[in-house]
Amino acid sequence: MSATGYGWLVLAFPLAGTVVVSLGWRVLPGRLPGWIASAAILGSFIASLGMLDKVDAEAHVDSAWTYAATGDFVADVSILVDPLSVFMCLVVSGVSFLIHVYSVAYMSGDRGYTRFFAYLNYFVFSMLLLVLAANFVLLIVGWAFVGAASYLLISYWYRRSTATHAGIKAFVMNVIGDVGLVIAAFLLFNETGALDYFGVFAGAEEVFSPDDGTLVAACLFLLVGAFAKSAQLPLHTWLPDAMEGPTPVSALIHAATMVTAGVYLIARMFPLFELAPTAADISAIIGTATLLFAATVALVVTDLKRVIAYSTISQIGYMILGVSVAAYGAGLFHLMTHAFFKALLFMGAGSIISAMAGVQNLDRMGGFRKAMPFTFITFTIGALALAAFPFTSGFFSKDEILSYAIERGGGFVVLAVVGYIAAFMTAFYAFRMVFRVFTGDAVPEARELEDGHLAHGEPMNPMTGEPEDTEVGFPGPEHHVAEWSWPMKAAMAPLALLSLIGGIVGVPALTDTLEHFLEPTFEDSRYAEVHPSSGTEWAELGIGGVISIAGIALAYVMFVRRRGITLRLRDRFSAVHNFLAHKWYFDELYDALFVRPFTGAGSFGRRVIETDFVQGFIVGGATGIVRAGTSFARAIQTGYLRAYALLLLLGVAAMALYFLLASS
Amino acid sequence: MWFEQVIFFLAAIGALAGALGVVILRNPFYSVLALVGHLVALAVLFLLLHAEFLAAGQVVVYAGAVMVLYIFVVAYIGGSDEPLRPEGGALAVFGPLFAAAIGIELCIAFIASGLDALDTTGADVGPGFGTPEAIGQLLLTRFLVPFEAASYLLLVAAVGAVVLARRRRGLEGTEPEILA
Amino acid sequence: MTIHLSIVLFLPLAAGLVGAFLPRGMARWAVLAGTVAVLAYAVALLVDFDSGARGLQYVTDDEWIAELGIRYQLGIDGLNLFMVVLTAVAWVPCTLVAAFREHDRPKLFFFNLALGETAVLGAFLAQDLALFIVFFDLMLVPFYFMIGGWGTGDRVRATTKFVIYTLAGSLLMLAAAIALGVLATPDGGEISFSLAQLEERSVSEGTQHWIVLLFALAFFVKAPLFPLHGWVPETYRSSPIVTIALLSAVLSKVGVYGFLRIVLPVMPEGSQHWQELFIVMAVFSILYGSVLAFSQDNVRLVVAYSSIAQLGFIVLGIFAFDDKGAQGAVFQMLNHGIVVVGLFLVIGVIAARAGGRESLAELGGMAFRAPILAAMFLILTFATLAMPGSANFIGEILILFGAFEDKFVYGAVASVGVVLAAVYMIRVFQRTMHNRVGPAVQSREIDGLHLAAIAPLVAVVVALGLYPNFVVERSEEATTAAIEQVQSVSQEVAER
Amino acid sequence: MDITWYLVLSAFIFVIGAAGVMSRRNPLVVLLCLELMLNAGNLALIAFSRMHGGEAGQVFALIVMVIAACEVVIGLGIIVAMYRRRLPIDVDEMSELRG
Repeated sequence: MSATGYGWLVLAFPLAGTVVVSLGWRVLPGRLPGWIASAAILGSFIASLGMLDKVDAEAHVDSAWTYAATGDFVADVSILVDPLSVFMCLVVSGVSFLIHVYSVAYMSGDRGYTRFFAYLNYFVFSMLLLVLAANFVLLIVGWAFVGAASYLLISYWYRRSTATHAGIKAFVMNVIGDVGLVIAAFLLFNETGALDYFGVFAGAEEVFSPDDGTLVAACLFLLVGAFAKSAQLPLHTWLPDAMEGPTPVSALIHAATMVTAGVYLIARMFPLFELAPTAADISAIIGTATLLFAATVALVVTDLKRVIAYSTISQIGYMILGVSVAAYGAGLFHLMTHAFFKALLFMGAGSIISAMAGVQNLDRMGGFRKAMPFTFITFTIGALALAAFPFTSGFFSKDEILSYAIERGGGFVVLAVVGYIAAFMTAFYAFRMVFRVFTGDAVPEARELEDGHLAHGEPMNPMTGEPEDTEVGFPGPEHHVAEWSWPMKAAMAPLALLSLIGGIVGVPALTDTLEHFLEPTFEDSRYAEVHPSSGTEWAELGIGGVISIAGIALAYVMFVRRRGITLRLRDRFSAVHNFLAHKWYFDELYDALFVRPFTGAGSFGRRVIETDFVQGFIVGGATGIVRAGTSFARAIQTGYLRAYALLLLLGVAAMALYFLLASS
Repeated sequence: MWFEQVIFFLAAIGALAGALGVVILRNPFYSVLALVGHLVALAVLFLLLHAEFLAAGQVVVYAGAVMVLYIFVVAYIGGSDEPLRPEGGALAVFGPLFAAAIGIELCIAFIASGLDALDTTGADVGPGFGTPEAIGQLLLTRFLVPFEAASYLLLVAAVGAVVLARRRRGLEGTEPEILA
Repeated sequence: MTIHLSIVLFLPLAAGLVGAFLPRGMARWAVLAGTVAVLAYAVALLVDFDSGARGLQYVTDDEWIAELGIRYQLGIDGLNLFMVVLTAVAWVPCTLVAAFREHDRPKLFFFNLALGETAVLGAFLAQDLALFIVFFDLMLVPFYFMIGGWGTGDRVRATTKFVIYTLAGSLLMLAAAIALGVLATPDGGEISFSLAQLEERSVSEGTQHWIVLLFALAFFVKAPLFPLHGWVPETYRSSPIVTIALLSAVLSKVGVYGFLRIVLPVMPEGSQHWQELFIVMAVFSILYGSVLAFSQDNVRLVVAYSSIAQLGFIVLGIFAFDDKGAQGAVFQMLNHGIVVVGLFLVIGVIAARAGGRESLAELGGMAFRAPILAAMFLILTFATLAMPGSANFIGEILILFGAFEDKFVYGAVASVGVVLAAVYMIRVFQRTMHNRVGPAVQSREIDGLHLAAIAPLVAVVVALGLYPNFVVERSEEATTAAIEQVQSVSQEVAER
Repeated sequence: MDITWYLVLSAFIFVIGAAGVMSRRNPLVVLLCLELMLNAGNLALIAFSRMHGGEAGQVFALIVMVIAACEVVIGLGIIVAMYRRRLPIDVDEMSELRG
């Protein structure tokens, strides 16, 4: 079978999974839907391996049918198989498969089990469609499908008002991104006359001079799409709220699908961004700003899942920085390692939250080390990778991005320095989680777990504290911890292993496997030769390692050795703390800038324009004229016969006069 | 020709006097009688215009039958010569005023008209002009449809009068039917 | 010269008449059979349609009122093929749903329903301006009776407004059409209202200006577009759900279709003259409709105002004077029609589960025991907000591409409407299906009848989303032809 | 006699009738005045018929007479009906048509 044949299979499996699971919602018993869905993704992964086997330096495009064609607007349902898309498919389907397996156990007991897996499969299908699409239209389709699937999953527990609210937020942000992509696609289409990638790239080379205004605009609109999906400033606010979804969903959104789409997009569009360096620079700057911003917020957030969420925003910032400074291999390398350790962290967090009977607040946790040894080990491995502890996977990937940035020189060095500062914070907050959850005095829930049974809390919404609508049965009454359920373990163990040794494919000067694999895709890059020497790379890796260890050490001091110091710091710098805890007031800002004007315009429209203008001025004006006319007519209709006769006579007299005058 | 002129003026004076009488006399009964006079004078004028059939019809049907109908009604409702309220108001002024205006306009039109034939005594006509024979010929050939329409109109009017004047049960006692 | 179109056209009316002579309970089945037959015929036409051919197919051309040059002229091309299909598709589920509900005076109701279909089909099929106007005004009659006779609430006020608005528009259009026919007649020529004839004849530019304006008034009222939508809230609130579904899905399209069929080809200079104004109106309608849709509490009104926004997109596409824009507009007319029928039927189902309540504040939480209903509603919601992957997206992207081409700023502003659509449609979906259960809501699964009515529509939506080119390739030829003249005029103006 | 004389006479009668219609309030008299106006018309018709030498005008006059008769019948019927319902016999009292 050809590479594209495998590509179609990659798409077919999860789609079939979605259809089978959703149509069989009444007949599929027990955990079967979960296993079917997992099998579908496994099939996808195997097909991706098939692509890996077949793929060569050539880019294979295969089109199934014409999607829409009118005039020069031609869009096929076509897929593109090249090393980049194969790499993305492998990461997406691989990590997603493990998340599916995890969910099989984690979500059991939830009454929406089948629905959950239908959505989950649809989500993976959408993401695979996104990475396999060979033209802008299909890309936008996949792009929007991902958004829709994320909406469905975020508001999966739809009786929670916070969940539906978060869902709508995510969806709208994503639609903003879609619109950005549509406009970008038009600008490119208008100049190059093509909608497929290679047509656009080839046309762009001819049509645009470097830094052409239109091209920069198009790239900026592409960035709107990328940033909305990847939760970069200023379109990041949906991602923390997306934690309303079940924990596996968070894992899926953050690790394998969705947020990495923006990184993929920039990497895929690299010929355009290299032609429009201004746009690439803006992207790098925003990526850097985001990674710093998110890291600072992650320092103070007390919700376990939201800490990880902000760490995602921050890590995606690194990736964006990477692909924007033309370190494509490095950026995608970090995408992969991040997928491993972020999925792992969320799975661990899910297990912990289960043990806490749904509570997500870090302040309430502590001392779980004994009760949950497996979770402790895997979570710590994930945190080490996140903190870029030497020789874990994150260590190689993150520092490679920064060394590329330094290699580009100039202002990029500043960006790299900011990256190192944020890396220190990353190490700190990663281990803030670890120390606060696993060390210290065991909380009642932890002790209960040590005694062999799970704590049972009152079902309530962790964000608002309002009692849960238990009638519907989701979130399910049961909780599942990794220690007691083998599918969860089976999912976490490989990820832990990969988080530890995943860096092996990108060890500078030794392996560089990934970079060589991706080379065919990026061989035309004008920065292909920009390459830090392995010596400097190792030196910078050393710096990164030191920073990471310093961060962990600081966390150790503050949360293990001298507990309580954090409280004092918080009181001392309460203004700073407030600013960070309110996430730099972005939500409030958007509320004031967009939401309120919008609702205000709505009520203004309803109260003033509809009533006064449309009903008052237009309808009222028209009826007013008619009414004035009729009241005049009424005044003439006296009802007196003789008056009518007089009027008749008057008319006759007037007409006679007219004819007399006209004839004379 | 003086004979014709004398008759014309006598008849014209009679017609105008009758008309004025209809409008001015307070008692409806006298008004009806004045109209009869007016109609007869008109019939004379018709004769002068060689409309013998119409003149006869005017006298027999109009001045005779129709006016009798009026007399009956006036007698039935007791022609009160005293108005319920004083006549007048703005209409009493404006009505005749506009009427006069139309009259003046019409006269100007007739006198200043470019129609030369107006100043003649009319076309030469044969002896058969305006006889019942000639009219009957026209009515049954060229104007058959208007003729039939007119007859239907009469029928409808008769039925309408019956409906209008019909005694409604329970409304009044045993008043005799006037029109049937 | 074929009789097929006449059969399609008068089949519903015949069914309605047959129903009128059947016993009380049977009228509905006669009309239902009629609509199904029309659908079958329309599908046959669709299959038989030659997408490559230029010009009209299945032409019927007979003298009607010779003295006035009015001909009975019917024909189908890529422009109205899918409008006819839409009409046929929309009427079947609506009749089906109506047939299982008890009505007062059922014979009259179903006769009106059937008459409505004939009138709409006639308006779409007519190739003679006078014939078009006859059917355009005939549409008003059955809908007037259906809203006035079977509506709820303040239906008298609603019908009065509806009738006055549309009648005023129609009369202006009638005057404009007569003026057009008379003024276009060359010295010594025969007066003619045949569109093909009118296209060849020409009217002076100044005359075209006001004739186009009068036509536009009638069409914009029907669409409706801001600020001519004053009749919308009351009419939508108090009409029977079936009626309003048809009104919103099909009747609104007749107006915008009129632009492509009549105004643009016959009066290109006049259309060019008002292009800017109409685009501004369209863009404003998009934003205004979206904002108001967001702030409405009544489910029907949300869809009503969303229709204003959607029709704004369609008008934008038409007046972009671009192949892609017009193509998108034609496609979007079909998509919006199908989706809206589904949405209104779903609203009917929802209201039935909430004891007739349609206020968002009182609804909620229905998805739990009604997964099929929720899933279908979700698909329709996504299609309405033109999510990529739905056919509506292809329609909208073509419209936007067309608008961007010449009027980038307007297009960019209009694309804000895409975002707003996401806000208000998702809001409706959440407020009905998600969140806590409303006070009087009974969550139960959709019944077989409504499933049978809505599921095929959803299937059509999905199918169109998978293969939108099916429509695009068939309508391309005629759409391009429809805007050919106006494009060349617009080019001349640009060069000047 | 010149036709003009007849026409002027017909105009006078018409004017008198019209003035009567407007100034009198007794419906009976109003009807009589209407007769006057119709007869004025008849006179003009016949005069013109004489002028042209064709009898069509006379036929028209005949039909006008028929119409006058109809009008009389209906008018008097209405008056009788009013009287029997004890309504005042006054045209100014009948103003139900006021808008």
